[in-house]
Amino acid sequence: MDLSFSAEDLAFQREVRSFIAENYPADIKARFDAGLEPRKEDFVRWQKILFEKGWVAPAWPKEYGGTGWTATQKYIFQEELGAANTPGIIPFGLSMVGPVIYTFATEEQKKRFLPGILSSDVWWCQGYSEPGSGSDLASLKTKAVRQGDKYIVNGSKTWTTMAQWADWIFCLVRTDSSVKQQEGISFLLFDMKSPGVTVRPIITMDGGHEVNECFFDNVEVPVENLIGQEGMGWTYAKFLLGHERSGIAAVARSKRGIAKLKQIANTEQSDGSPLIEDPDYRRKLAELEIDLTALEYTELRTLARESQGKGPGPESSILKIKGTEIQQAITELAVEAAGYYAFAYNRRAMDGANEPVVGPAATAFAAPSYFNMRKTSIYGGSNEIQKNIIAKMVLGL
Amino acid sequence: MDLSFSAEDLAFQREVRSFIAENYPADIKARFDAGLEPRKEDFVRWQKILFEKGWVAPAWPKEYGGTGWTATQKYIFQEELGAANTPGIIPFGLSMVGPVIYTFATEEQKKRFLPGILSSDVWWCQGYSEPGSGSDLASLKTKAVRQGDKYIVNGSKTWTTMAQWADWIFCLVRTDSSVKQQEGISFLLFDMKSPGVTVRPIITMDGGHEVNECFFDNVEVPVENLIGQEGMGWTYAKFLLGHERSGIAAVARSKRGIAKLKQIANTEQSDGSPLIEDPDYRRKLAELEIDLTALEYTELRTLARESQGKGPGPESSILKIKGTEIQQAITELAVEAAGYYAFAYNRRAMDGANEPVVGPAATAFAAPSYFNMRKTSIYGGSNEIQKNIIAKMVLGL
Amino acid sequence: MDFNYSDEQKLLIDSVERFIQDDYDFDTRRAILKSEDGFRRDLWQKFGELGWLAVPFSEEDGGLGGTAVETMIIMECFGRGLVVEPYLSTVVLAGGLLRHGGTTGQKETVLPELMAGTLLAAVGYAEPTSRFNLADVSTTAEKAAGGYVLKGRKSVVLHGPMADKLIVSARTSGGRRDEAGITLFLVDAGAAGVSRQDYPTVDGLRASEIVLDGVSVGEGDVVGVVGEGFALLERVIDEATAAICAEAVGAMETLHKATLEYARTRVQFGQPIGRFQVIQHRLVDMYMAYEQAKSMAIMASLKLDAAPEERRRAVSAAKVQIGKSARFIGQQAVQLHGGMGMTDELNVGHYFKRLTMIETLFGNTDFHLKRYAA
Amino acid sequence: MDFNYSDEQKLLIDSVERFIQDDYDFDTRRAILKSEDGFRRDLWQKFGELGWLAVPFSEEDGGLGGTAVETMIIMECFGRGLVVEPYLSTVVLAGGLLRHGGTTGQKETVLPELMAGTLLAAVGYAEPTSRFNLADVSTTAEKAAGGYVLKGRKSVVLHGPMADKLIVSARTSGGRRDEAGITLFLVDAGAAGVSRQDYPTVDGLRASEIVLDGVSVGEGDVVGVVGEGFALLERVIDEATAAICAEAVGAMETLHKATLEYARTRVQFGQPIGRFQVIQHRLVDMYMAYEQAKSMAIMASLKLDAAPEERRRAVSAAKVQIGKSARFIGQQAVQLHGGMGMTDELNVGHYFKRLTMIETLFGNTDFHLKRYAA
Repeated sequence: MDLSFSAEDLAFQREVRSFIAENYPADIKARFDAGLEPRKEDFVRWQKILFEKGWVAPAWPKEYGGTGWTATQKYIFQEELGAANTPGIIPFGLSMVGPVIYTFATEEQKKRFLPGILSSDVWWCQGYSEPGSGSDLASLKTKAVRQGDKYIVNGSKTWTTMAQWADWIFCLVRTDSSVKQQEGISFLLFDMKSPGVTVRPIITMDGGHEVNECFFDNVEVPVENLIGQEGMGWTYAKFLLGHERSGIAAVARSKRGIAKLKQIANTEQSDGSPLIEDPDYRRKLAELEIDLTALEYTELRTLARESQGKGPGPESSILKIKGTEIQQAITELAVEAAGYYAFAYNRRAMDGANEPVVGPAATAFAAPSYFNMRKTSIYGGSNEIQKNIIAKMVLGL
Repeated sequence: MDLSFSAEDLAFQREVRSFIAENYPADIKARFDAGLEPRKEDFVRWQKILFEKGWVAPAWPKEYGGTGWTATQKYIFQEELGAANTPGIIPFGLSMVGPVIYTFATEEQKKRFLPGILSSDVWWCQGYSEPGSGSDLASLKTKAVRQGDKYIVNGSKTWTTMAQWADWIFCLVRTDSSVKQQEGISFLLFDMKSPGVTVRPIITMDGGHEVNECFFDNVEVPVENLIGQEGMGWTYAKFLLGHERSGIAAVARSKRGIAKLKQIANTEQSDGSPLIEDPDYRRKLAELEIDLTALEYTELRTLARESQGKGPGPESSILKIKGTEIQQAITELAVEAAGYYAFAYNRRAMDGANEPVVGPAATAFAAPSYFNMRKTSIYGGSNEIQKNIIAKMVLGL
Repeated sequence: MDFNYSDEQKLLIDSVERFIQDDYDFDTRRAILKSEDGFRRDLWQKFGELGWLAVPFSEEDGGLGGTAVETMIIMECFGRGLVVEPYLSTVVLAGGLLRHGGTTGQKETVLPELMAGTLLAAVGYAEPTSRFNLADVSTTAEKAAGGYVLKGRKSVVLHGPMADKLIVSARTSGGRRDEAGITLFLVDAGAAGVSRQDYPTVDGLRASEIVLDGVSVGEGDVVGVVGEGFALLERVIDEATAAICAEAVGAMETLHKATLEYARTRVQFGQPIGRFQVIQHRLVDMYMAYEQAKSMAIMASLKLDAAPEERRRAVSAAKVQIGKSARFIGQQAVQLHGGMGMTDELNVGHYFKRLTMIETLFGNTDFHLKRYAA
Repeated sequence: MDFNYSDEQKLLIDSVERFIQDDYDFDTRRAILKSEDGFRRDLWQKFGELGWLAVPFSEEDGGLGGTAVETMIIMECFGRGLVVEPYLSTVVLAGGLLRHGGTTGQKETVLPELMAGTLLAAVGYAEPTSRFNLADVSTTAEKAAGGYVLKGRKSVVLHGPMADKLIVSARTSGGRRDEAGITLFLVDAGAAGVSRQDYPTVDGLRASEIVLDGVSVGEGDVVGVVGEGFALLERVIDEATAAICAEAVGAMETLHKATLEYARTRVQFGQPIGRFQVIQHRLVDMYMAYEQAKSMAIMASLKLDAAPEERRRAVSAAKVQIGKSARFIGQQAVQLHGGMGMTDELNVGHYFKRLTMIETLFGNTDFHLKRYAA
């Protein structure tokens, strides 16, 4: 047992750190540090920089464009990206459909789709949830009926993140209604510019536009866009859900969030002293930081098991639950620090309009961020569902 | 809407207060204020004092020995008893079997049993729980088989509080195994000195002896000891459970508990100042006191509904849940205040041996009290069961 | 002791509830939020006609002589409907200051119009770095011929954009956080030297940053006693705190009911989610949080006329309970509604946002815990 | 970075686990608790024979040269078995002070016997009103010919009744709560002027109130440097804190497993209670609390040799997490076991009681939160 990095790991850390320092565009950094709503071009530009360096897909096998790093190196890489507050890797292509494609697709499909994912030239979105399905994903109703060499897709998807920017969608569709729910689902890719695809924005309560409803009205999809076998979509989806969970602890980002909270609490005044000297606020910050440390070491232990080839198992649901609780708590404390200025709704400034904010810049978006982060305990399998998973898969209940 | 007591109520309050001041025996008060384990004789002596005054059964109808008080008067009476730290009224006779008897029993049974309950000459215990039944009371297995003019009782009961002091037991027994669980249960009274009754102490983890197992080996019970109809025991038991819940909020006692905590926190030192000046301890005390205030007013609102003839409904499960949470939290804070001296096990002193305690007297029993109070969220229908009740009966889920 | 409403109070409940149901549905409110003014003047007139704006004022002042219970009733109903009109600012805050501290002249000038619904008012009690301390006043009022000159900045003045009259705290003597030396002034919103930066709030209200750059006021514009404004302001803020506690109770009730209804009807894994025990117990916890909050809101309202020490403790205790309950119920209502709870188009998020801001308004949970324990 | 045990460490785990399983079942422990001595000298000898008492000492001192990880392993296993023998006091505390600060003479006199299992020791660091502040020392050490005279009182000295040697903190200079001026002394438990009041603790250990009424010690009995005992004591208490964090992790693991097993088998309302979703999620919450605690116990052990500032923060963070997890898991284990969980005859209550006392030992959650945030 040893907490220190090896000399090789330390060298790697230095390499990553200086690469980021030299290549992370200042204008994107400024937008992200200010907490503005991200733009598509920021994500794409940053991912292309990583792609040029060969670092955009550390989780992928080397043959498909991965880095061949050890688990520790991957961890260090994630930590450094988080600490530098770079745009998060948009998961839909690189973490979701990519792995499904290189694992289950034909050679031809791999050649067709993987390059665009790696280069970020094709933006993907995820067609899973439906208005009626919620956490009960397998109850989905969107239908794909085969007609000759095409599927005709009808139905709708919802909570489709960043669909407004997407070129392609990977979509769970029902190809057979006569069998058990899970067995009638297929995994289909199609172009969002196909006739019959409509995207309607869903504005969330913080005023942001991240998610959408997608309607499919007789969308024609060539059969060669089916991944794997018809009826096996649920298997691929489950495979993908396992992938989606890695990195969900978001330790590095939460560390940055806490560092920012400390900065704020050192500036904001309470009865003539910095808020950080208020014993209640100080205690809550300390508790949060300790929670995060515990999560960090729990993640490292998971990593250690993983590098021994055991996992990531259902234990990683802990990372989702605790990670999102901490992310939410950070935004709660930011609202508390903001005091009355939390009231001010600086939406236009947050969307990037060149407009001054009301109150201190550091807390200008505290309330919308708090509202927005409530989603984290809902999406990606709600925290209640994660507990069901642990109860069943880990505790055997 | 008005929070103030009427002039009549205030006069009543003064009357109760001065009665207690003049009649509460100093030696019992000393034992209770010191937090020693109560003795049977303390309870009996105090109940007899109230009986002489005609105040031992405020909840009973006047014709059977009740006081005829208004709901507010009953509330004031409870508050004053609690504030004075008198021995609690032992519920088994006065709050449990008494009401069942005057509601469901024959005139003869009433004449036979009620006087002894009122005068505290007969100590009752409750034969409900069984080793296998837990919260699922209706699954009880103790059998009563009718033979001529007797029932032959076989089985066992557990968690029988103060059975070691009891003269009589009221007991749920199965008289019919061929019908639905709830329909085969009868309500039987019998003498604890009957041949075949054995009482085995259960020592709880705090080292105390409050509860017992009772074994019945061919105990003969005259049929005239059956209350109401055979097979109707479940109905009487449910009636009784409603009665048992009143007063369970224990607001007055918790108020005293918090007052004692404040005293302790004013004496105990932390870094050269009284513990009460420690911002964390101070905050926790304040939160607890506020919780209790909220419970107090929730109870008063329940009382108001009750005096309009609505209730006490299943809403009173809140009183059980919040009341026990507060009682438990008080003992947690006492352990925290005790610091290292919480380690000392002063069991013999607590049992009344004339022995000095280790550390300050005010916290000498802090840890055992904390351990003991864990029972409150388990007994009387666990807090989980209470939530089931609210979900079903109040929320209609 | 009596927790029942009088017949008149029951009529008031009916009247406000009917208004919410008939005239203030979710779409109406959405339209108000998007409008230029951020409130509906015609509805406000209606409040005046129905007598709601006159409720807390004495009959002598031309009001209805209502107690804190009537204000509680109105605010609780407003909480159910998420009413954004400036009742809190105009009637409870500004009205409260005038009621308890206004001169005959001020009352005669302002109150009739206020009660008629033709005059709106707002109160500036906070400053950029004062947080929740009402005594932390940097705005100065310098004595000048026949009156005072005000200089300073008041922040997050709720309903500031629509106010005709402002009442602001300023320092006539003493150090920055001294309670002594604070004086309250009635200021015309259009007076020379008053400038406003208006903005929407995250919960659908409007607010202003108000700069007072040498605003001249007369001696007759002092509300209450010179240098002794703190006690008056604190009392009225306590009354307003009780009022928003009631508003929060109304919002929590609606939110809990909506979530309960959703749990009964939303089917997942082949059954309504309300059949899952974890959801059931969550709803029970929300119900208990609501009941405890309701008890405390009533308690606080009934203690507003107690001695200051008792009133302060009662109000702070209530605000702590309401703050905790509001956070729990708000968060869980969103959680149990899943993705739908996150959207702007469902009412759940709007209640959640309002409850979040009420948690902060007039001092958050930490502030009131300290004030209670002081 | 590496979270795996070495092969030697795995052997150690096997050996301690086998001992707990074969030689330290619940009834054995109950008998020990009721015995006059409160521990089993023959088992202690066995610890010596198995080398466990020599683990943390350097090979130079005749020990096995183990790291904090070996101590963690032993304490975690001891936690699973609720071992009451004085390992913490003798090896971790007294042994730690001698290891880091003892003179060659002290080491040569004490350590061989200590490692052989023939000498027991305890440390007096707390006083009646010192609470958790190690610098709050009123016991005085006055310079006398050839040494010092100790006067004062040490409270709740764990394993005091069975100790042959004591190490106590006393003040050679400075004010009551000054860190400077504290000196540690090695004292014979039977020395003239030492008197003990022995008593059992609520969690099955033994402790003493120790009065030092003019106890003469030599200059050679100073452990560490005169006046600089605080840093040494603090370091060793941090090591002991990490050790009891590991012990708590072992206890929590057993408790969680026992509760899980009970939930799987205990039938209520026609099914195992583990089928109820509320119970399932409770057990998940307990599992998460356990995993977080385990992570922190490892982290703390691995940071014991870091710079003091980093060590302090790591240990305090761990103690906070362990305190919270221990309370939650302990309380819920009792709750889910129902009445059975309340009894003395089931092991659940015993684990709960030990975890409660660990929550207090070396500073409770509030204390360590403040120390962490300092």
